[in-house]
Amino acid sequence: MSQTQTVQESASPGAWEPKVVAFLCNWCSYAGADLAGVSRIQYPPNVRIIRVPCSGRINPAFLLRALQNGADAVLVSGCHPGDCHYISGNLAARRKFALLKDLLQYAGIESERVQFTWVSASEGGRFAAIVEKVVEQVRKLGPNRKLVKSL
Amino acid sequence: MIASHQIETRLREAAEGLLRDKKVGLFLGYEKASLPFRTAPLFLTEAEKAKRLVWSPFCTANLAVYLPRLFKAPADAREAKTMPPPPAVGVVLKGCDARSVITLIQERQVPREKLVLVGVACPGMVDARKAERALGDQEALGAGEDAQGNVRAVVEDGTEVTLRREQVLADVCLECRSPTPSIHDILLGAPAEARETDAARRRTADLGSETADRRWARLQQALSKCIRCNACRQACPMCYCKDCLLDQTRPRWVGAGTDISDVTMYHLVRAFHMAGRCTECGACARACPMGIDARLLVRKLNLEVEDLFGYRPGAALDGVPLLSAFAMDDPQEFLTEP
Amino acid sequence: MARNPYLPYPARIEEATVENAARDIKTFRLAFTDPDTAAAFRYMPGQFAELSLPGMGEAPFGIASSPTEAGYLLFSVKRVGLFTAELHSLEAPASIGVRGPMGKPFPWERMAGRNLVIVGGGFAFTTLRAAIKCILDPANRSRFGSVLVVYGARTPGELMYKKDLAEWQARNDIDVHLTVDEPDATWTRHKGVVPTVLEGLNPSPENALAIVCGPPVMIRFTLLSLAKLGFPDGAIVLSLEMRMKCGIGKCGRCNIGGKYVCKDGPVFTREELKALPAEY
Amino acid sequence: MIDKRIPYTDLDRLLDRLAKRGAVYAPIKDEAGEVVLAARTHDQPIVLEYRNFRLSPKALVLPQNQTLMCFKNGDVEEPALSDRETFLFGVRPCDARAMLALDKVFIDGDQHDPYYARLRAKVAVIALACTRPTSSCFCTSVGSGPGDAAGADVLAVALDADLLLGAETPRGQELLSCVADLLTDAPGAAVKEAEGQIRAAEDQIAPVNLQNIARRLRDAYDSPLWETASLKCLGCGTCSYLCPTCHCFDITDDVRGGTVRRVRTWDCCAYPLFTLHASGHNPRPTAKERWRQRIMHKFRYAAENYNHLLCVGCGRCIRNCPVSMDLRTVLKEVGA
Repeated sequence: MSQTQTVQESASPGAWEPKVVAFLCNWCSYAGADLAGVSRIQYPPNVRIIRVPCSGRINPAFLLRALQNGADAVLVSGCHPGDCHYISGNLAARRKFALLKDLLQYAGIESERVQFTWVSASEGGRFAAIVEKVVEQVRKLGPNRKLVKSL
Repeated sequence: MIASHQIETRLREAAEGLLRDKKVGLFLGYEKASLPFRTAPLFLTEAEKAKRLVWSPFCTANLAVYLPRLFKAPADAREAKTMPPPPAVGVVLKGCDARSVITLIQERQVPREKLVLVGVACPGMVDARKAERALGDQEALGAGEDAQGNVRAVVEDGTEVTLRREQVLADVCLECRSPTPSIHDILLGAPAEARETDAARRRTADLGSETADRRWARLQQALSKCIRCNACRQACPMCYCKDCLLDQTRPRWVGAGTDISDVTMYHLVRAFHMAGRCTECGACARACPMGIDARLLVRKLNLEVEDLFGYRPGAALDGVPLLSAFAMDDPQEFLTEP
Repeated sequence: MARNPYLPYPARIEEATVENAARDIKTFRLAFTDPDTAAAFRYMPGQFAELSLPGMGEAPFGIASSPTEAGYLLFSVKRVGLFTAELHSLEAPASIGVRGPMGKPFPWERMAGRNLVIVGGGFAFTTLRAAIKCILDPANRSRFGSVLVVYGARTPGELMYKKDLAEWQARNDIDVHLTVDEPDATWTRHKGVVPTVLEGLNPSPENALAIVCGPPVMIRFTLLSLAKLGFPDGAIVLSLEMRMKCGIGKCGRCNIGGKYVCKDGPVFTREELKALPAEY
Repeated sequence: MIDKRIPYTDLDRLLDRLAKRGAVYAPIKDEAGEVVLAARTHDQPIVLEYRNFRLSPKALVLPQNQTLMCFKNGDVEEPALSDRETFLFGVRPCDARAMLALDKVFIDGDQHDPYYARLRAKVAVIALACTRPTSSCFCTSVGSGPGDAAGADVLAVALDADLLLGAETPRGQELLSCVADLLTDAPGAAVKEAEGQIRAAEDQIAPVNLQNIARRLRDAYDSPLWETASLKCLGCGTCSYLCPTCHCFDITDDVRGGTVRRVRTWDCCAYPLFTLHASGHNPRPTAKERWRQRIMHKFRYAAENYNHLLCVGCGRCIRNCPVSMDLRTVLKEVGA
């Protein structure tokens, strides 16, 4: 109904579970996540996946918007350097992400809440391990209260 | 230091010549404003009116902000046919303004061959608010400069007050590393010695070992005054996007009002779009009617840009815009590993 | 206390029909959920309302139904922007808000007893449909003189309200002329732009009033034609469109000079418009 | 009419008395040392030496974000508003007059605006006459002045020893009567001194010729002046947002989960999007039309529609314009 889906609030504060919005590139990381599923590799169900054509497609506003709408963390994953389906989308993205992470950290958003990584289509295990790590870190940090817009 | 009035005379001669000889159809400079410590941008088209041009320590505006709109591409085929070709434009540039022009040329927003750049070796400009604050309770009725470059103001009761130069120079000038335009067709004034400013630049962006929560609280405090008037964006020569993400409604990325969350989004998005592009002219901070340090986030980003990638926006015409390029060995220590 | 004018009346979409071949114009039939509202919502053709979709905002549309069609409101909406795209995705019985009626209607007192020349183009025919429906109502028809309608579109598929058009063409108390720029094989009516057809029909300006709604280009040339035919500026009625928010003359964006299209318009005579700056 | 006096030592008691009835806004220093009109707290002393506030008090009657309604699960809820009175102490006469101008738009017209009306009805203004106008002030040219009581319920003048007060409306009379025990009759000499002070302030203000301004603007609609004057306009909203009478607004929906908040926010005629149609057509496509609209709206359309200018001469737009645009220049040139 609206242009942005909101990550639903947990039923009660006691039952808080981290919500991680993951932006995965179509060609490597999404396939990697898929592989994790197909291979029945267990990983925390706290991640909501959004498939994007390429990590180079990601506008930092996507990540900020996710945080504003109640995500506790965002994870971006693309192809490993050299493997980009569009040759260099992930390399262009890497510069952006390096600066974005610094900027948000400087602003006061914990660096664990904005994470970047590379996962290839064959790395189901790596994807699961990364998600596990991110969720664990965010669980330690607690719910995100920064930038969240409440009506 | 060459006195401002000498530069002013030469500036007028230069503008008059350029307009008279039809080398330019429009000359952008500064004229006297109605309030002290300020000048107003002047769009000059007649050589005879070149005397309106002024040069003083109050020529703060970055005139590069007007260039993208003067060379705006036609909106459609019909406009392309009917729109007269833009005239060549002469423009007065300080060091910071020149960096902006370089970036605009790199980003193909303005054609170098249509510009006649009149650079002025900039001794630093006065922050009008600092000057007003320094006068305390008194309001200035007029202001000028003495031989040492200090600011002299006549206040309401008729007395003359001298404000020491360092006391009223803009922060951005105290941090400036290239006050003399690195790109110019005509250069006025004697190149000033570049200050040792790295410490100043780093100090202003340093939050030490503050916790994330403290940093966030500090940012929220600073931004809580924001009224979302868009002055910081509109004054920025790099903010030329035809459709700004901050204005988009489909989807609407940033809510319309002054909810602190939306205000913070606004400033984060704006700052990030300046990454590798901000030429540190300070126009955003100067424009803010609420006195917010609008450079707060961008200043830090610029340090990162330089530390991580060794890139200085607007330093050289042959540079490739930072985020339009990449290297296989770009730093990636920030990545999450399992 | 007066009702809060910013609060929309709750309504439901009863039916959504595609109007044109390009499928980007739909007519929505709305009914108020509260019968009291239905009784209180009194309007005349020419007026408009703000439709409201929570989360999407509001947008103004001319009311395409006539008050003689009791029990529902019609709005014909072209899909162009954010709001209209969302509206087009809705089907019965989706709920929707209606704020209005707003603005001034066509000048019904002045229209009484006169011959009417109704000129429309493209999808701006909405409030003209409302006007014609109202005029043709058995209770009203005798109050007006002859009724001449010229309605044009780019192609036959772009003409709206085909059922109504067919019905009107079958009557003898209204003279309906349809024209298209690009006819197809089956087209038997006029070919060409509206102003040319209008001039060919040569309606007399004597005791007549012209009502014109359409795209800017059509308006421009139709006004020239009407002037040629001898219609004085005071006898030409136009309806304008503007970006609006409040609809009640406060938010400051729909003004033309000192007049607000939302409350002083959207219906103006050409004479009134000539006194205003051409900022529309 | 100014006829009462209160020693400064009793001013806090007067404000305390008002605080029992409602919220008191008064001039205090913020953390940066700037005098602002803010909710009064006991630990911050009232300041009476200031020119004017950076922000006009319009946000108190026309908030920058005003929730119009919320949609939740198919229901519509209107926001609850408190009925507590709001006392604005120390507002300058120009800003008090601005409230009258806003009343013309939001209350007096054919459609009154319930959100504005509700907030406005609670507001009582205790204006403080200006003694030290700034060089950007031109209130005397728009029918106001340093001692203008229009829009004020009570007008106050600060003398060296005392504050003089006078009720200007029935509401002001009621206010003063509820603090009558703190007031004494102002001696004639003090009233004379106050009048002299106001006259002296008036003399400091440079006039702008606004004779027949509505007609002059009508005649100058197609003047090349608009193009040249607007060339340097950056298209920001500083002038509008700081203006005490600018009131144009936007209405947008904020969405979060199943909740929608329809909110009215300040908007500005200098923005290209202000009048942009969904079709892409824009009736005011360039800075020229938009800058002209701003001036016309304030000095011509408002005069025609409300018989009241939408400018009080506070000079905020002049002082704060990033490119030093000065509307006085245009007003002087137009039709001259």
